[in-house]
Amino acid sequence: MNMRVQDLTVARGGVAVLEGVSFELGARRALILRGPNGIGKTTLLRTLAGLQPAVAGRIDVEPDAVAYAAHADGIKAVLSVRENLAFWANAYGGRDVGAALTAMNLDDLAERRAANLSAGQKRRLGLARLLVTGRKVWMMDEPTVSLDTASVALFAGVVRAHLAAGGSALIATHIDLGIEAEVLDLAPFKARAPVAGGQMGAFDEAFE
Amino acid sequence: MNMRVQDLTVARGGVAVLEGVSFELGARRALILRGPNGIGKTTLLRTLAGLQPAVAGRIDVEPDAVAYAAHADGIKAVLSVRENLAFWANAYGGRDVGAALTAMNLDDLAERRAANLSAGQKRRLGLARLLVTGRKVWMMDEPTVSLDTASVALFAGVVRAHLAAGGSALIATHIDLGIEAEVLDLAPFKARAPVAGGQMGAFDEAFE
Amino acid sequence: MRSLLRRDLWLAVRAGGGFGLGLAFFLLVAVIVPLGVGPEPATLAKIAPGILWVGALLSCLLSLDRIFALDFEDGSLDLLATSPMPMEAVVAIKSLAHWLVTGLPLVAVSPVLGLLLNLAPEGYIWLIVSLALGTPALSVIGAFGAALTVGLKRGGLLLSLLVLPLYMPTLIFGAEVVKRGAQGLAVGTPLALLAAITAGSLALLPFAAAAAIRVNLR
Amino acid sequence: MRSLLRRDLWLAVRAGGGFGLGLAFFLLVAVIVPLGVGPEPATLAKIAPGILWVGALLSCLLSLDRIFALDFEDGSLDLLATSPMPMEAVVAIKSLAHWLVTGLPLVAVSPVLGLLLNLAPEGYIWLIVSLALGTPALSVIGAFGAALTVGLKRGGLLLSLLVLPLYMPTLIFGAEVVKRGAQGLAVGTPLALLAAITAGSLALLPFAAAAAIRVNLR
Amino acid sequence: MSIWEYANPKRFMQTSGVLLPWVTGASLICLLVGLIWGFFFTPDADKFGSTVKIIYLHVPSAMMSISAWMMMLVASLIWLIRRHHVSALSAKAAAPVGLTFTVIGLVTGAIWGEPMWGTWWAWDPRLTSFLILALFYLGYLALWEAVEDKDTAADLTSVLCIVGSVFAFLSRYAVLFWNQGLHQGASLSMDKKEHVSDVYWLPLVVCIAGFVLLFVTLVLLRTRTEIRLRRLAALTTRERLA
Ligand code: HEM
Ligand SMILES: Nc1ncnc2c1ncn2[C@@H]1O[C@H](COP(=O)(O)OP(=O)(O)OP(=O)(O)O)[C@@H](O)[C@H]1O
Ligand SMILES: Nc1ncnc2c1ncn2[C@@H]1O[C@H](COP(=O)(O)OP(=O)(O)OP(=O)(O)O)[C@@H](O)[C@H]1O
Ligand SMILES: [Mg+2]
Ligand SMILES: [Mg+2]
Repeated sequence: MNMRVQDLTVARGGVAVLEGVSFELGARRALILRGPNGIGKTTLLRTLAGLQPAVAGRIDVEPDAVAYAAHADGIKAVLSVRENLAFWANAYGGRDVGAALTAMNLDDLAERRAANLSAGQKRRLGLARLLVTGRKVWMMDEPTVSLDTASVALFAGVVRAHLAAGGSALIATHIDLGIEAEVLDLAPFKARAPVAGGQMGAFDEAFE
Repeated sequence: MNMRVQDLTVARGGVAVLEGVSFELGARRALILRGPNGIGKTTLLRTLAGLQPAVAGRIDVEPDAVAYAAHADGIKAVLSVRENLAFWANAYGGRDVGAALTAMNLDDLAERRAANLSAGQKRRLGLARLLVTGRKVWMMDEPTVSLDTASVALFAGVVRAHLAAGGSALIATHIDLGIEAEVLDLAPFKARAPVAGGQMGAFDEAFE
Repeated sequence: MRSLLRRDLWLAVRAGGGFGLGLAFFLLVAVIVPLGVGPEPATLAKIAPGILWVGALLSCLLSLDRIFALDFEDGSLDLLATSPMPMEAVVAIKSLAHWLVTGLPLVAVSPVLGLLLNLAPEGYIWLIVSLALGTPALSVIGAFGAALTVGLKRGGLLLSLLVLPLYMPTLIFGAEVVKRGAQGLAVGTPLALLAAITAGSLALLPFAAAAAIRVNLR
Repeated sequence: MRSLLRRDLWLAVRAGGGFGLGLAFFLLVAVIVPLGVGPEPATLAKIAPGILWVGALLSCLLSLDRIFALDFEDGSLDLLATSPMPMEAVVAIKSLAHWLVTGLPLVAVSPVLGLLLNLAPEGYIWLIVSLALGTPALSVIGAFGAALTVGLKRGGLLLSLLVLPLYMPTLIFGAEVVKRGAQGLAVGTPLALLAAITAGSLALLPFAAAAAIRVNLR
Repeated sequence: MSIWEYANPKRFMQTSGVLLPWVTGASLICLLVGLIWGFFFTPDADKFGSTVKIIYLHVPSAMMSISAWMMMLVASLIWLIRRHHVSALSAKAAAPVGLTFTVIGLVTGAIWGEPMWGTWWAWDPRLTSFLILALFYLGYLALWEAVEDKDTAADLTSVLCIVGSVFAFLSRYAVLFWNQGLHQGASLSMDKKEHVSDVYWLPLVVCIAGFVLLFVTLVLLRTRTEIRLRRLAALTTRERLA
C-alpha cells in the first residue's frame, strides 16, 4: 500500500472545497482524479504533497515516497535542459539524467537553454523531473497540458513503466491518457456549503 | 477575405522555424493549426499578431481586425474577474462585459479575485477577453489548456457563434474542439536546415 | 487610456499599498542616514538637501522594475501591444501612474523629513518646488530604463545601473535648488535647468521606451 | 545542497551579471551622494563611513526580492519544498549565495569608494573588517524579509520596509566601527556588537525564514 | 559601388584585413614618436614641473573616449536605420575600448588634478558628465551581456547609446556653457593657442593622432573578433540543425 487517504477535507482560501475524500493507492496502481474545473483537484494534490495542511482526515504515506509535479514546471530559463534536470537529480540524491532525457525524448534538446523551448517541450522537461526523483508515488497535476498526441503517448509509456517497476501514480487530468487506471470522480466529494452542514475554517467554527 | 498569408517564413531565436506558409481565412471560417510540439505554432501566431517581424512573405489583414490570445492570459491576480474583463473591454472601446461573463459561464465568479480562481477558471476568463474585443479575427494559442470537457464544449459554442456573426478564427490546438473547420497541418512547412538550403538570419547568410 | 491609468493606480493601491511603501522608504532613508552619519545638527543641515533628494531618487528607483515587469510576466504586455492603444500612450500613462503613487506623495511629505534632517527654514519651499518639478522626470526616465530591461530576469540591478546615471542631472540641479534656497541664494538657473530636463524627458523618452518595449517583446 | 549553491551562483552570474551589478550600484550610491551633498572634502570625509555603509545596505536590499521570488514564480519553490532538502538548508544556502554575489564583492571594492568619498586613511582597514563582518547579517536578514514577502506582488517595497528596520543595528554598529577607526579611536565595543548581531542572525533567522516560506506556500 | 558594400561582413573582413597592419603600424609609430618626444624632449613647466607631461596621456584619451561614444552613436544609427549587422557589431566592439580610454582619462586627470588643483576629484560639470559617461559605458556593456538574442541586444543598446550621447556631448561642450568649472576650456583649438605653447602643442598633436589610430586599430580588431564569434555561433546552430 503506497498511500492511504481517509475522510480527507481540504480547503482553499479558508473555505473547504472537498470533504470526505478516501482512497487507497497500491503499488503498480494508478489513480486518475477527475472532476470539472474548480472542483479542487489542485488543492487536494497540494495537500497530499504536504504543501498545505488538511482540515480534517488522515493521509498515510511512507515518508519520502512522494514526488509532486505542479501546474508550473519550475524550469530555470537560463539553464540548459540538462542543467535543469541535473539540479533536481542532485536534490533527490544524484540519479543519472541521461535515462530521463531519453525517456522524454529530450536528447536533441539537452544543451538548449530552457528559455528557447516551446510550451510542449518545457512540459516534457517538467515531467522528466519525476524520473530523476526516484520516488515511488508520483502526483501529477494536469501533466499533459500543451503536449501533442505523440508526447502524450510517450508520457503514458513512461508512467506505465513506472507502475511496472512497483511505483504508483496519482494523476489529475481532463483528457484520456490511455493508461489502465482506476478513476476517482471528485464531484461527489464537493464540500457542502456551511449552511448545509459543511465545514468552515476552524476560526469560523469557533463562533458557533 | 479576413486574412491572407502568402509564403510566410517565421523565425525564433534567429533560426527560421516555418517557411512557405500560405493560407486564406475567409469570413465565417475557422482554421485549425496542427503540428507536433515545437513545430512553430506559437511563433507563427505571434508573427501574425504583429508581435515579431516576419523573415519573408506577406501578411494581408485588415487593420485592427485581430485579437490575439496567448499561452498566458494576462490576468491581474488582485483584480476581480469583472474588473479584469472591464479593463480589456475599455481598452478595445468599451463593450459590455455582462454578455461575455455569461457566455463563458463566469457569472458566479464575477466578483471573485482572480487569484482565487482554479486553472480552468482562469483560462475561461482569458477566453472571455476575446468576446469584449469586438475584433473579427480571433487568433488563439492552445485555448483549451486546463479546460474540462464541459468548458471545451462551451468554448466551441462561443467560437461557433463568433463565426456565424461573420468573424473568423485561427486556432492552434492539440485536441479536438468539435468545431467544423479546415485543418492546416504545419509539418510540411517545417523550415529546412540551413545546410539543406534553408534560411538563416540575414546576417549569417551574408557569409556564404 | 483612462482605464489603464485607473487600473494601474488600483493595482498599486491594492497590491500591498503602493502609496504607503514609497513614502515609508523615503522616511527610512531620512532616518538611517542620521544613524549612519551621526546626529550633529550642523552636519545634518548641510547634507539635508542632498540626502533628501537622494532618498527621493532611491525610493523612485525601488519601484521602477514593476512598471512593466508584472505586465510582462503575466502576458498583459503582449496583449496590450496587440491592443488598439499605441505603445507610446501606454508608456506615458504608466509613467504617470508611477508618479502619482510614488512622486506625488514624496512631494507631499518632504517637509516633514526636512524637519528630521534639520533643513534650514528657507529651504522648505524650494524642497517642495524642486521635487514637484523633478520627480516627473524621475518617473519617465525610470520607465525608459524599465522598458529596456523588461524581458530580463534579475533586471532590477541592471535597471538601476542604466537609470542612475540618467538621474544624475536631475539630482544635481534638484539638490542645488534646495541648497541655494536654504542659504537664501538665487535659484533661477538650476530651477530652469531642472525644468528643462523634465520637459525634455517627458517629450522624448516615451518614444524611446515604446521602441524598447516593442523590441523586447519580439 | 552543493548543487543548489552552484545553481544559484550560476543563475546570478548568467542572468545579467550578478556580481558586476551589485557592485555598480554600490559605486553609484557613492557617486550620487557627493553629487547631492556637494563636493567639500571635509564634509564628505565626515559622512563617508555612514554613507558607505548605507550604500552597502541599499545595494544588498535591491537584490533581495530575487532571493526567493524567482523560484516562487516559476514554481521551483513548491518543488523544493516537497524535495528532500530541508527548507532551513534551502534558506541558508540561498543566503550564502546572495552574500557571495553581493556582500563579498562589496567588501572587496569598498576601499576604492572610500577614496571617492575622501575617507580618512586610518578608516580603510576598519571599513573592510566591518563590512566583512556585517554583510553576512545583511544577507540572512534580507532572506528572512524575502521569505516573509515571497507570495506578494509588488513585494519589493514592502520587503524594504520590513528589512530596513532590521538592518539598523548592523548599520549603526558597522558605521560606528568605521567612524571610530577613521578617527583612530578604539573600535572594540561596536565590533563585538556587530559580530554578535551577525552570529545571532545566522543562527536563528534561517529557521524563521523557513517557517515563513512554508506558510506562504500554502 | 556604394559605400554600404563594406557593411557586408565578408567584404568588411577582406578590407579590414588589408588595412589592419597599416593602421597598427601607423598608430605605433605615432604613439612612440609623440610620447617619447613629449616626455623626454620638452621642457618642464615653470610652476608645475614635470607633471605637465601628463597632458600627453590625459588629453588624447579623454578626447578619444568621447569620440568613441560618438562613433558608437553613428554606428547605432546606421544599425537602426539600415540594419547593417557589421555596424552594430562595431559599436559593440568600440565600447570596451572607449571605456578603457575613459578610465585612463579619469585616472590621469585625477593624478594631474592633485598637483594642479590640489584635489584628486571635483564635482565640476565636465568632470561630472565625463564620469556619467563612464557609467554609461558600463551600462551599455552590461546591457549587451544581459540580452541573449544578439539582434535584440543591438536594438536595445542602440537606443541606450542615443540617449547616452547627451552626456558625451555634455562632457565635450559643458565647459562652453558653464564657466564656473575648474577644468580647462578648449585649449587646443587653433586660434586659442595661447593656452599651450608650441613646444607642448606639436607632440600633443602627434599623440592625439596616435590615439586615434590606436582606436581605429582596436575597433577593427575587435569588430573582426565579433564577426567571427557571430559566424561561429551561426555555424554551431547550423550544425545542430543539420
Ligand atoms: C579627474 C580629473 C579630470 C577629468 C575627468 C578630465 C576630463 C577631461 C575631459 C572629458 C576632457 C575633454 C576631452 C574632449 O573634449 O575631447 C579633458 C580635456 C583636457 N583636460 Fe582634463 N580632466 C581631468 C583633470 C584635468 C587636469 C587636472 C588638467 C590640467 C590642469 C586637465 C587638462 C586638460 C586639458 C588641457 C584638456 C584639453 C582641453 C580641450 O581641448 O578641451 N584635465 N579632460
Ligand atoms: N479564497 C477563496 N475563496 C473561495 N473559493 C476559493 C478561494 N480560492 C480558491 N477557491 C476555489 O477553490 C476551488 C478549488 O480550486 P482548484 O485549483 O483546486 O481546482 P481544480 O480542480 O484544480 O480546477 P482546475 O481543473 O481548473 O485546475 C475553485 O473553485 C476555486 O474557485
Ligand atoms: N533560440 C533558439 N534557437 C533555436 N531554436 C529555438 C530557439 N528558440 C526557440 N526555438 C525552437 O523554435 C521552435 C518553435 O517553438 P514554438 O513555441 O513556436 O512551438 P509550438 O509549435 O508553439 O510548440 P508547442 O505546441 O509546444 O507550444 C521550437 O522547436 C523551439 O525549440
Ligand atoms: Mg488545477
Ligand atoms: Mg506553443
